[in-house]
Amino acid sequence: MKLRKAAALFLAALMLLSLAACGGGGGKDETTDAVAEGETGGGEEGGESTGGTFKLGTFLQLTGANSVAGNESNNTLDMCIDYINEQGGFNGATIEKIVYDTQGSPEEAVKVAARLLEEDVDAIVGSVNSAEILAAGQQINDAGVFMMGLGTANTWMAEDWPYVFRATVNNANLATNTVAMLEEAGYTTVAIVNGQDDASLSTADVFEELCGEAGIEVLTRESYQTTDTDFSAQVASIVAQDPQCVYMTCSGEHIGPFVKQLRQGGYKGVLFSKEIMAMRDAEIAGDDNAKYTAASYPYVIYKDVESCDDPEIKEVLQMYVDRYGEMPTTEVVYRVWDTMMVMWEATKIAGSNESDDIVAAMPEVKVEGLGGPLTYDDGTREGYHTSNDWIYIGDGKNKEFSDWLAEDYEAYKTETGREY
Amino acid sequence: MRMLIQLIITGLALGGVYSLISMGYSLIYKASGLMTFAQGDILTVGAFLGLTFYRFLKLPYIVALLLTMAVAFIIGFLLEKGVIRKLLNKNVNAIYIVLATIAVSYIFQNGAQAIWSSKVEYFPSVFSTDSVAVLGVNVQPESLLCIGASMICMILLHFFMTKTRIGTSMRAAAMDSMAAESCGINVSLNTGITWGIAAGIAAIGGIFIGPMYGVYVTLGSKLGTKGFAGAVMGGYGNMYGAMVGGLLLGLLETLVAGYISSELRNLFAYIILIIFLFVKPTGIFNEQAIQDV
Amino acid sequence: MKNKKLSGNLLKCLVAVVVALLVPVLLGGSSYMCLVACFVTIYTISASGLDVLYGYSGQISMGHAAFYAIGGYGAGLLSEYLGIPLFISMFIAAAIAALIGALLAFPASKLKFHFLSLATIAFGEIIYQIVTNSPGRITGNYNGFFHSKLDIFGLKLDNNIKFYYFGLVCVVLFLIAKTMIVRSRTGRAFIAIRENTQAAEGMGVNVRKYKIIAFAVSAFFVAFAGSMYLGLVGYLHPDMYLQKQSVLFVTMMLFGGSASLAGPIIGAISIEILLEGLRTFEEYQMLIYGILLLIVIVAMPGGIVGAVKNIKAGILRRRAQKLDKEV
Amino acid sequence: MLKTDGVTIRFGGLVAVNKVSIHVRKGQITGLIGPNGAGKTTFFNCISGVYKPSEGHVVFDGKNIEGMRPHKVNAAGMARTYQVINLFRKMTVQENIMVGMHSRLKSNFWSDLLRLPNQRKEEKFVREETEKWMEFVGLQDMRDHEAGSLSYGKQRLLEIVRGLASEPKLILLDEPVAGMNSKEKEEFDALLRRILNLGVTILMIEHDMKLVMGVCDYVYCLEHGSLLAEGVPEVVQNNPDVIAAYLGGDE
Repeated sequence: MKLRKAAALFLAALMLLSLAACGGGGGKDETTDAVAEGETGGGEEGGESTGGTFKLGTFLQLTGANSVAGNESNNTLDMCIDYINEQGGFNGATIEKIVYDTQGSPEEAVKVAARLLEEDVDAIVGSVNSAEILAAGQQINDAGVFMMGLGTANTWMAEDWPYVFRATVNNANLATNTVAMLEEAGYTTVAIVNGQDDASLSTADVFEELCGEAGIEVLTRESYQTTDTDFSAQVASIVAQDPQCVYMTCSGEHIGPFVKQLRQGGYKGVLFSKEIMAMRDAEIAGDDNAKYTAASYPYVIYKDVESCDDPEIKEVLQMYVDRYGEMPTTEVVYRVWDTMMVMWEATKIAGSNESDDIVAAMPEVKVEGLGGPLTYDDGTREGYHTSNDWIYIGDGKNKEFSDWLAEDYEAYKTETGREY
Repeated sequence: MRMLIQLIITGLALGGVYSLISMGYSLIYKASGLMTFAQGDILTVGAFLGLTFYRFLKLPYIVALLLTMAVAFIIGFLLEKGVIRKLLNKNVNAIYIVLATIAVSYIFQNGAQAIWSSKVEYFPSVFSTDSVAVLGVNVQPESLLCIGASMICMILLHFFMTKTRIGTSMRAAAMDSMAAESCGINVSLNTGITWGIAAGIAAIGGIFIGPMYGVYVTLGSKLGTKGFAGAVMGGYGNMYGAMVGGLLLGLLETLVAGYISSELRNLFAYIILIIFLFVKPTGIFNEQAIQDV
Repeated sequence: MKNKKLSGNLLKCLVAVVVALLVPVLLGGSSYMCLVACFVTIYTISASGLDVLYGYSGQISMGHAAFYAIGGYGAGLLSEYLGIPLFISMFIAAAIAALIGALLAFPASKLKFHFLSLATIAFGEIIYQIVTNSPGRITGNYNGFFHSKLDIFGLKLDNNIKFYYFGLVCVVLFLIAKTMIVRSRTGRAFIAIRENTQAAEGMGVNVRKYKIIAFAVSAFFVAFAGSMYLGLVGYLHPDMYLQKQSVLFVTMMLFGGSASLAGPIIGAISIEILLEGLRTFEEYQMLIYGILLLIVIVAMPGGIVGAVKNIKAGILRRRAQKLDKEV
Repeated sequence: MLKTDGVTIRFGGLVAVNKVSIHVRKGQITGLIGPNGAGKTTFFNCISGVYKPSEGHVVFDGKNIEGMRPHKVNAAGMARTYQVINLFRKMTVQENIMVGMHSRLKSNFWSDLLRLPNQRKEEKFVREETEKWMEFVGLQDMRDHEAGSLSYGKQRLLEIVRGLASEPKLILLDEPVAGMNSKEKEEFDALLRRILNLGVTILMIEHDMKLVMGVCDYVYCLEHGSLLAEGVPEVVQNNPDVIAAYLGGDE
């Protein structure tokens, strides 16, 4: 307990603090680690070429829970940056990515955002984890830096942050569209299953509310913990009540196991999901278990590039497979692509890379996204306002829900022996 | 009634996984008086190893199982030799050993992500059918495998600890390592073997639950902490205790989730742990704590 | 001889405080580095509180993130629902946490090392569960909990530099309190319990009472640090209170060197800088952190202060040997 | 001063101490002898509250104290040392003695925290007292050495003076001279006398017959947990049972 030594060490440590932090914090000009194959900085065209670099900061959960979404977003960001840089980047400035890992902790997100702002990033692409956006959004908005979030929860868009936009779907809209699907199919009873994470929770709340208004009876609402791996309790109570359909707002590593256990528990009815059935989840659940999972979502995930029938998405998937040698397993790839296209369009319209100009240009942005038109003229700072209804019919194929209702619904009922 | 059977069977399956981890904790505590936080993440590594051998290298299931156990044993052994033994030789305070195992669990978890991937990998089931009917309720075959495996491990471990020469010398080493050393027991080799076996068991857990939940980086860390609850309930250090404690925890947890509310399942598990610690730290099998650290 | 050493120490402390005051200037006023400095003040208080529990009274806790949560959410809820200004509800929440710490310590004080750490882990998980599905969703569960920035009777701490000075004042106050507690009859009782519980009881120390006091003090420190986080960031979320957070506090205390005033300070500073520095490794940050942590534990179990003591002892011993040879 | 009647303690089936009744008179040195494993230290532990006797009473200074927690027994005025030295090894000599004074001090947590006047006054008193006690056993120049680094004999002395620091009425010494060199042993009976002059009664377990017979006023002999013989030293020394017990005579 020697105070004398303590003070001396404290002194030395503080010196260490300032030196290291200064060194570490100074403008980092480290080039993006994923160097495109050879062709960078192609012909300059479009917009007066301001030259220099456009620093794009991003904070993602690269480790910890559900880190697959973070890593696939990171990969896609590199892909988009090289794609845009080949065509002159943002108004001639080559884009350069700075990424930090938040490990899924909102406390880390606060530090990472501060560090990005310190390194004078020109724009920020926010985390897939909505809680991290909620934690970091305030200081980014106050710093007047243009930001596009990748999370789909409706919580953080409700905040009064004029600099923060989104080119992904809003879960609240999904819930409305899904209720419409239930009405279209004539269902009158439903069971809800939701996780505890904010995206899953908030979507389930909106859905339950809308069911009340639409006169659809919610037989039971089950929930599970993000750390759970066993859903037998939830399955048992759903099978016991036998609702006409089930609405689940699971995400990440929970979809596969839940669907598998629900089907094995004996529930054969149609499953409505917040997220589209990813191929990986279908594999874990078992393909015939994953069948008849419907979702209202702008885009769907494909088993492989060949089975993709949407030309635009096919092009993006092909680019991803060429670059990383494997199919993406989650739909964050589309979210990131749409986000970058919107940002690119905004810089073109604004003719400058300054956040304020980009924000001013956003209302005029009209981009044909991978899942439909992206428009920002209604002041909600949301891109997607429409969605498509799909149902997964097995071995990697999705079908338009209304077509499926018209054509295969009867066959489904006889096959499963269900009256709904 | 069907719901009760369903819950009981899946509860026991979950309990089987918990008891595999609890057995690892009890074995390490029984044979070396130490506590490790790396079991959960060793389970994850075991699952990834099983995946690599079985799915990527297309080896037959049994070979994959044995190989995984062997590699996990080596990992556990080296962990003890390289880290724990060094710290013990410096007769450092017990907390540093605990902290070292936590650092190791970070390395395993993030190492697994670096080596394999952060994706949720699909672990093909070894059984042809997707579900098997038991007492009129269909259940995943893997869950029965889990219960069976933990049963077998318990029996093998019990005989190993009580009947074999190595086992008894291990228990002696835990009671009083100086005394054991003086009777010619190579204490450090024994503890190495113990940690190896514990790692092997956890890896088995990983392989069996892989097909049920998919293999991903944080698979084991969730189960690791629960494993403690099972070990303490049964009697920390007792092989039977770990088994019974694990199964009981899995069962009670699932019943609570089924009949009361699924949000309370984890809260309930940890309340049980804290109650047992305060009221009956020696657990169901009345296992006396070994070292007064 | 005694007071010369004491004044020497005070002088060194004053120098340290003065330098600490200059930190924002030294950092060129950059808000990121000041934010890191603010976090250092928060972690210093947590690590120092934990040091009172482990370094002095020898009780281990791997679940103190629970008190970090009670401090944060407690202060937030008191100010949100009861309208108490945040600055005051910070102390109330810390007092509540101290009370809860004492209640937990009452049955826990008879547990031996491993079982005590398991009890604290269980307590940590229980608080996490309560926070994630709180009655009536008052804590906002997984949507998180928003609160306005801390302002002390009108003085709004809206930027990191202002908050840093507030944090520094708290650090100085808490470290003075820690020194007062530790260098007194209570502190001697703590150390006696750590050194030899049976002998301590034989010397008239009511072991259970002092173990409870140590727990309550550490809970107060860590909870206050939790409420400071709310004042700094204004947003809480359950995923900040996982066991990983408790391990961070323990690591900072041990890394710096337990049972010393400087240990937790150095631990907090060096670990926080290390983590920030490792960020450039993106997804390998935590892997490298795990490896570095392991190396340090195996190589330098006594923490930095412990290592410095060994080096100093080494120098003294060599000098003594030299003297013997010359005589 | 201290009376025990019929004190018995069983661990499982084993009877470690069997109906032992002794009487320690104020101002005297009472010796407790017996071969190893006779239950002497266990008996000490029953008196000082470490164990709660299965049967029988311990009456100290007129009060019934069996089963009282050790820290309350100490506060009631009974200090003790241990067969295996139980010092606070990483604390300095002075700090060890300070802890010895614990039960006599009044300052609580709040007065410590706020450094209230009575606390500061008491800390000054503590410093003076420890100086006095260090001089009592000649350890004052080792003030800042860690207790663990002292020689074996000095550690014994420190443990005794740590006990005395709580101003006890009675001090239990458990084999105090074990491990001392011959010079320290010779000075020990002078030390015992000086302790008596302080008004502290002594109950001592000891094997060194020369010391016991030389200094004790009354002696009890234990064997296999029960009282074998008692009386003035000369009587006990020549008692055939005692000699047999020590020389391991046939049962």
